[in-house]
Amino acid sequence: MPVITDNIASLGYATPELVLAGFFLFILLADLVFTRNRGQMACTLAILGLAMTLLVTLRLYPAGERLLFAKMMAIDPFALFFKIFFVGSTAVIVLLSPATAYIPRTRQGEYYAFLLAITLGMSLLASAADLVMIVLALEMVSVTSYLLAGFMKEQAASAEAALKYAIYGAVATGTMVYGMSLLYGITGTTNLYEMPQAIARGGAAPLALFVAVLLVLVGFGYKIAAVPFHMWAPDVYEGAPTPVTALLSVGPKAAGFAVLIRFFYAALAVPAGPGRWNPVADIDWPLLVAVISAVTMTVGNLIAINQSNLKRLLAYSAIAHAGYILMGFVLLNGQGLYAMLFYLIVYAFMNLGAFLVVIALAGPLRSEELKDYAGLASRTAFPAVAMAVFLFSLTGIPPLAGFVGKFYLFAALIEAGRAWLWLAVVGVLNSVISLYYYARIVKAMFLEKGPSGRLTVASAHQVLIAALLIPTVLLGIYWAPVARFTDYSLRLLGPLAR
Amino acid sequence: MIGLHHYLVVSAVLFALGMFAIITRKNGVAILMGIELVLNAANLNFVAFSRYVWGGLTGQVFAIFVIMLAAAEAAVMLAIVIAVYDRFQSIDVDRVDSLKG
Amino acid sequence: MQIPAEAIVFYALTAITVLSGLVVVTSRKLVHSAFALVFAFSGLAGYYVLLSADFLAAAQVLIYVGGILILILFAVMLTHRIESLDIRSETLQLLPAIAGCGAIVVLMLLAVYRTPWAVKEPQVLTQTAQSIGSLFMTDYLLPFEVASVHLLIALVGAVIIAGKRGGQ
Amino acid sequence: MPMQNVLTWMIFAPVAGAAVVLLLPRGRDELVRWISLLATAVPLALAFWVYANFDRTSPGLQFVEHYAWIPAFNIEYFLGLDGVSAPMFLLTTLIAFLALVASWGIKEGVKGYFCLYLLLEAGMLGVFAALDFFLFFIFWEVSLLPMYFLIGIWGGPEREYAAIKFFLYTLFGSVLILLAMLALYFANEPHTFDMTKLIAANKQYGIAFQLLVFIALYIGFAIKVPVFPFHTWLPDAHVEAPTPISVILAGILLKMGPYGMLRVSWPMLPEALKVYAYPLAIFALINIVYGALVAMAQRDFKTLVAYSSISHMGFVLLGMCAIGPQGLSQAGVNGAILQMFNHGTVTAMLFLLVGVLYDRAHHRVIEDFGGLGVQMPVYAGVATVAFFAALGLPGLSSFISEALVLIGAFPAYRTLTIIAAVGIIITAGYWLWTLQRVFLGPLNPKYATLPEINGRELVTLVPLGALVLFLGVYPMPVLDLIRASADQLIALVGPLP
Amino acid sequence: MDLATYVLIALFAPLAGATVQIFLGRRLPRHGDWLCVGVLFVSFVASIPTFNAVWANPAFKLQILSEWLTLGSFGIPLGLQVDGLTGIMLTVVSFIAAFIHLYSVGYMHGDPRYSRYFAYLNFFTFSMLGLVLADNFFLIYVFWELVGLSSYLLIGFWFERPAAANAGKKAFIVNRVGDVGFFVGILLLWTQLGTFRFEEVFKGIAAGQMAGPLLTVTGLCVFLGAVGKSAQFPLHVWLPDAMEGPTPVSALIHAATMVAAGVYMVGRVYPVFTPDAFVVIAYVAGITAFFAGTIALTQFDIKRVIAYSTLSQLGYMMLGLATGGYVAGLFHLVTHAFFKALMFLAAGSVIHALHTQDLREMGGLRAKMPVTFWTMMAGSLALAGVPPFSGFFSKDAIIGATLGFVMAHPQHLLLALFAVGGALLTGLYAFRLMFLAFTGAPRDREKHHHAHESPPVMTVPLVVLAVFAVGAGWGGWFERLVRPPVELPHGPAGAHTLALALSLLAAGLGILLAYWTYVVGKISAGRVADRYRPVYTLLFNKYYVDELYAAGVVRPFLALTRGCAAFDLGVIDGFVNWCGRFTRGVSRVQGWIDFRIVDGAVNLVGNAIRAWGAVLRLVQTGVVQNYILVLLGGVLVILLLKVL
Repeated sequence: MPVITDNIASLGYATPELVLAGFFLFILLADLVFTRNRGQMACTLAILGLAMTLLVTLRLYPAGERLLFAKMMAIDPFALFFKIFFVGSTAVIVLLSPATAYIPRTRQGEYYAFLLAITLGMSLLASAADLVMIVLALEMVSVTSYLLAGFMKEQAASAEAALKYAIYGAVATGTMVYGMSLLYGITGTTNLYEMPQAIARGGAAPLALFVAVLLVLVGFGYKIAAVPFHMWAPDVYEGAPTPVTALLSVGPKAAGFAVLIRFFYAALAVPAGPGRWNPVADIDWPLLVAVISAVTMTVGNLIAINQSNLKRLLAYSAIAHAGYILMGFVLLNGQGLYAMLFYLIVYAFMNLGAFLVVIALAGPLRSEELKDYAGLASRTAFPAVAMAVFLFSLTGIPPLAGFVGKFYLFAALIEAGRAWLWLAVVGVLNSVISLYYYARIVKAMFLEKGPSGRLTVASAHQVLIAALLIPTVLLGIYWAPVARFTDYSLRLLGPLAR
Repeated sequence: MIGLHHYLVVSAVLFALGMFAIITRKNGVAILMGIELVLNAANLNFVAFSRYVWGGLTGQVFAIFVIMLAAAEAAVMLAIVIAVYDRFQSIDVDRVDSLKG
Repeated sequence: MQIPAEAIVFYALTAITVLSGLVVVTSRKLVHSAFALVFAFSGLAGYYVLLSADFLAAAQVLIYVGGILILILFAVMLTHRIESLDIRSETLQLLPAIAGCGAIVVLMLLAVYRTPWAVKEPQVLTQTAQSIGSLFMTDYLLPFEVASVHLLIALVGAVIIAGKRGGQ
Repeated sequence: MPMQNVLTWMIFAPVAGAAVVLLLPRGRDELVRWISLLATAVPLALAFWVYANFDRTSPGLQFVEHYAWIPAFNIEYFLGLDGVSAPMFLLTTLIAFLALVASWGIKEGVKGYFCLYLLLEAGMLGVFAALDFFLFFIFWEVSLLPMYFLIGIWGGPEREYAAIKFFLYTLFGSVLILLAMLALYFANEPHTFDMTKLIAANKQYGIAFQLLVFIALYIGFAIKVPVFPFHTWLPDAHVEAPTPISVILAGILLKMGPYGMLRVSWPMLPEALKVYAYPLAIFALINIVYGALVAMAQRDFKTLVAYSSISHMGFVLLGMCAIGPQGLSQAGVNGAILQMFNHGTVTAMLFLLVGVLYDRAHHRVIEDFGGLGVQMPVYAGVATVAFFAALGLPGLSSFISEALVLIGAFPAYRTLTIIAAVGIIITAGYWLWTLQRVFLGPLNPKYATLPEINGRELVTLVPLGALVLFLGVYPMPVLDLIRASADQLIALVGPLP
Repeated sequence: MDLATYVLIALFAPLAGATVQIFLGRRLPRHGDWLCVGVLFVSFVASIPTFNAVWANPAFKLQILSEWLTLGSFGIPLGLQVDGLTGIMLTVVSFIAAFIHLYSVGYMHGDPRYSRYFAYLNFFTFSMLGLVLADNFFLIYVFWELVGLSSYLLIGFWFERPAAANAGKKAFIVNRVGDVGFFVGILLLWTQLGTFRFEEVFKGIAAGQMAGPLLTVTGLCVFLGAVGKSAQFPLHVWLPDAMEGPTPVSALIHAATMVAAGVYMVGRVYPVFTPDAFVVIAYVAGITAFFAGTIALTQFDIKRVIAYSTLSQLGYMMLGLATGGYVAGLFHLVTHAFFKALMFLAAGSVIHALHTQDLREMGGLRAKMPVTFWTMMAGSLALAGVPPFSGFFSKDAIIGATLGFVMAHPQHLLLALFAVGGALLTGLYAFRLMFLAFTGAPRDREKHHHAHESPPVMTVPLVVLAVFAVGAGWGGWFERLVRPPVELPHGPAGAHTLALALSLLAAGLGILLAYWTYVVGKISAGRVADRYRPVYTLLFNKYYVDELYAAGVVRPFLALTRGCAAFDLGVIDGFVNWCGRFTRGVSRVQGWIDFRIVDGAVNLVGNAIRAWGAVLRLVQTGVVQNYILVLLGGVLVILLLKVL
């Protein structure tokens, strides 16, 4: 049967997922077999796994654009971009974990296994070309996230975070699945790439389609924590073990964007020339998303101003950043997508960096509260300086990477003409507001007087911070290679749709 | 003649009931029941569409996957509920609200 | 004009499903809710039979009634002392919920009725079990495998999270 | 030509210095100071070379460096000087050097201070040399961050508030500039940030577009100037900033606003300028008169100087928007640029003087001094020169620029110019009153032991004083630089319709 | 050496002296006084060839032209010119200045800032010479201001005394008011005629490029400068206060030269003024001449009496210029320079001897200080306009011009009354001073006992100046050198004879009254004062002009500045701040928002934004069902928007 040969042939393109799944199982098994130094071993294995995944992912270049496994999965530069992205961000989390005290020693094996599992889920999500795959991958990411959030279940906050996350996530997924059922009813297919024609064929069913799209959007919106589907995020971010929070604020969010882009651009848009799309069937989802974007960044920023817990503050900041990124989404053109991807890269560096500093200081400082950061610069200079750089980058101040990211977003909006000028203005004003709370942290660290006594930060963390700091600064000054890579990664699986 | 609309109405009602349970019930387990109702509503849709509109087995297969997911989700969620019960001596969700603001 | 048997069965199933659904949602006793859920799920299985999805109906009964529900009951037991089986499930934000859910039903029905569904004469399906089985091995191979990994993750995770506090 | 990349060397010498300072081990404060001095001396030395080699007859760009930077977005590393930027660029090297000498007294966090200081200098130099709009914006913002820390860490008691206020205000301005910049970028085909190309294309922008972009740019630049009513950050920032930083802030940073207008708004959006010229002139006038009025009521010496800056910057603005049927006024534009330069030197002196006094008396309440002319005659003498320069006395530099501005503005806006001239009386009033309250009258016995100004302080003040005096007598050395480019700018803008 | 070099030497020698003195003065032997006096004599000597040149050829004209700055078509010229008027001014200024420098050596002996004093004085001379030599409006304005600066520095020379510090400030600011007018006038001329140079401006006006009301207004603007500098009503208030400066300064600056600069300037730019403008000027001048004289009657400070006399005489000069007596006005400027400088120096000599300036503490000094007495007597006679002293000739000419003008324009009769009445007052106050100071019995025996004649370094200048005060009016030399730049109408024939009679009568009457009152005692000053108490009080308080300024200008202005500052702090800075507070207030009423105002600092937009953030925070209750409700609500809102 041709399907079987297709499946077998497809295996060669699913090597990253295979490696991840293999190492996931391997770590679980090894954890059962070995009794000593299990954490260390699991960590090593995880790094090994991620490295191998990266390797096999890179071997897939130059990737064409094709559908695998009976059109279940798409492999294209766009997907590979995200796979690398996920591997990278997970690697950071894996690397920083051993030097922290977040994860109980007895459960470290599973912890690293789950980190691989969530990476697997995200990779699948970025490649998903069928509603079934979207649901499954999304659930894999979600369920793993719940588990990771509750990994410090001995602490009430962690358990609470897991519960809220699970409930909220389940509702969002359920809603999404319901929306998908309607979508299936309208189009008769679950494959994204068959939908545009099906919608066109099916004639006008605008309201039902709108309901379906909206309900699906709930699921994606929850993943990227866009208002009004964001409310789980602050509580979960605050309660979850901080390394997990760091991952959640970057990985699954990016995965959410990946699937959002693929879903909308493949299923609900038709190409209208090179690098341009039109929405199908008169559903004005760009406007819908634009409003969501504006509200998201505004709400995120406004609430962030009043936060006193750093993790929570960063959670709201992450919400706001989802809003910024969404600005690129509404444009339906290559520039917008390009800006989104670029921003995601930059965002990963600076956001992970900021969380990393919080993690690195949580040990010596025994706190994640803003007030305990007072006078930090005089107690341990490097992390404080690095934190300032990350925060200013998040604000979008040149010559830091965050500025370039924002620059691309605003550039895309302005280029699109007067229609989206209002969104650009909202975005710009939000940047100014955001400075206010980012600067509060900087102010506490540099301008305020705090307790004396030097703090020592684990050298592993220092190295990692530096590793994130360098690109954050460098990308603000010279980003042409990254720009080229991003540009290349824009090759979303398109020919089938065209 | 029973047609598509009948099933869609039932499904919508089930969806709303599920949502209602999720929003109103304090007990974590009861909320889980609501979630199951929502998922089943979706499944009913899939199967009905599969039967009346598009033919084929796509809808049914989808529904099977959803059932699998529901099972996995239920397992994880119940485990979390138990963990929460360990910490809070309660599974009333509105009492699990130390994280807020 | 005879009343088709199908209609009778449908309305009966609807009565069972919706009513037990209502009980699930409103009952103050958790255990009552749980048992009402059994009836609701069974009603759905009935629908599936009506929709000639026999494999699905079986899966529904097996997984839901046999699996998930037992799980739920276990959870109920584990999280409450045996002597207080009269577990009350309080409610909150009743009015907004009624308004919201009512509105969503209305809106969805509006969407459903406004849409000209491309209804076709239902084809007779036989032997769905076999067809579905082969689909899992061909077209749906990847989802199938992913789902199995997913179940494994959930299983391991559930054990870790629900297990007694780790170690020492 | 030798020294092809002289501008790059000048901009990045401080950066290199900052890097070296950063790598020095803790506790080598004296070394840090000397390295920083060296790092600012290099641009200063090169500035003399640039000054000597500047072609005064050419209105075009000189010392141009042009490299691709981010080709995908057509962003270039494009530096160059012309008559509009050269005076400010050269002044920056001087003020930065002198303010560094004035920073010798910084005792806490020496490493961080000088590191940030050097970055600040690089940013400022970059702003005046950049000809790629994107590069310009980067440098613009680069000058912002160090300022925040320099005020926030080494400032006075209210430093945190002042720093964040400064930061928020200016960031608000710069995001507007960012939007305007992007609008201009996309208004051209092919898209470009090259300022010379953006200027060359100024005829093709629609009037509605020009009006909108102009406002965004104007607010952005106006905050930096600062123009009433965006000025309230200035007194706070000045009062809280340490003396050398006030010097930099008033001497250089404020000039970035009008410079931006002359470099960007005026030549790129001439039609909008013609529409807005009169309102702009009114804002300039408000700056002049209002700034002077508020200055007069101040009790704090430094706040007074800060408000006086607002007033004096009003002249810059007035000269810039003096446009009549013949186009922009020659005297007005030249005067405005010269006033930027002169205000830089004069106000730097004033802040240094305030600093000298504050270091000794530890307060700045004007009324509490008195009779210091007896105790510190040299200091009083230097201060008198600075004060009279500030009030526009002939023979000192500000007079010429202010006179040029008034001469230039008069044909265009008679009433406004007359009111502005009346503002000069107020200026004289508060300066003389301050002079009297601080230096004249009987010596307050509390200060009978106040030491005279010392050598290091004189080193910072004397060059500026000499410059003020020299340019007051003979302004051509600076006007020579400006003249040709100013004519070109006037031609670019063209006459009123 | 050619003439231009001499002119430049004359101009720059004092500047060189000032520059050296300011930096090195304290280290030079004798603190550098010899240098400063020396350069002044150099300057004077260098000015003699110029005088010779114009004397030889009254139409002589020398121009030294250069460009100060050029900006393409726009430029500011840098030019000096010498003609008859400048020739005289150059010589007279450097001459008087030289002797006053010399006098200062004695007068300022032992002052702690002795060297600084000479530096300032040198600098003043430079500025004044520059003002005289300037050939364009811009340059004259520059020197105009520099003169003001030197005046400021010298008035406030003893700055430890608050009165002196205040007086300096007042002088500068009042002058600035006039200067702004001057500057606006220059701007108007430039805008209309496109040039700053006198010659070209005159040519343009002659060609009718500028005329009518605009020119009148321009002329008045320019005149405003002269009002300030020459202390005409109502900007005269600074001059009496300026007497806080050292007396030689008063002699040089506030009698002989600087205050005359306004008169000189009006004469220099004479064609700029229209007849209408001259009428206004004439009234201003007349009022100044008359009212200053009345005030001088009641003052007891010897320097103030002379100061008010100066005001009055400046009024005369201006009156002469305005009523067609071009030569007369400028002639009076020169004669006045001699005799008034003389009077101040003599007064200085008295003050130096007695250490008081109060006339009520003097008396009977004639015997003790003969040189001072006789020289001052010469000055007073010249001031009162007694023939054949110099003042007679010039003042007589002015009154003649005024009467001629009044005869031609009878509606301006008041001007004649001012002129003649002023002459009477002049005689009266001049000799009131003389009699009070030098005759009768000493009123303060203690001080009288210590009094002594001044040293030669002071008396020699007195004698030299006295010679000129007596003889400067003879020979018609002035008319030879100075000619009106425009055709002036000739007054009616009888005017001059009438003027001669009236002025002699007025002066004589004035002196006689003084004699009766202060020597003979026929009239009791005290009784007259009692009889006309309100008038006396009014005069004694100088018409309350200072008080009017304080109440009507200064205080409201300061209130305005404070208001602006409060506005700045409260309204502009507080605006958004207020928004925040408002929101906060509202929320307090609602009672469910707990605002924490971090740092208590006013945080701009911050407060408002924070407030909104705090409201939004409330939604984040921590109860997950609330979150889901929000989710559902969001979906519903979007759906409803879609459906509706």
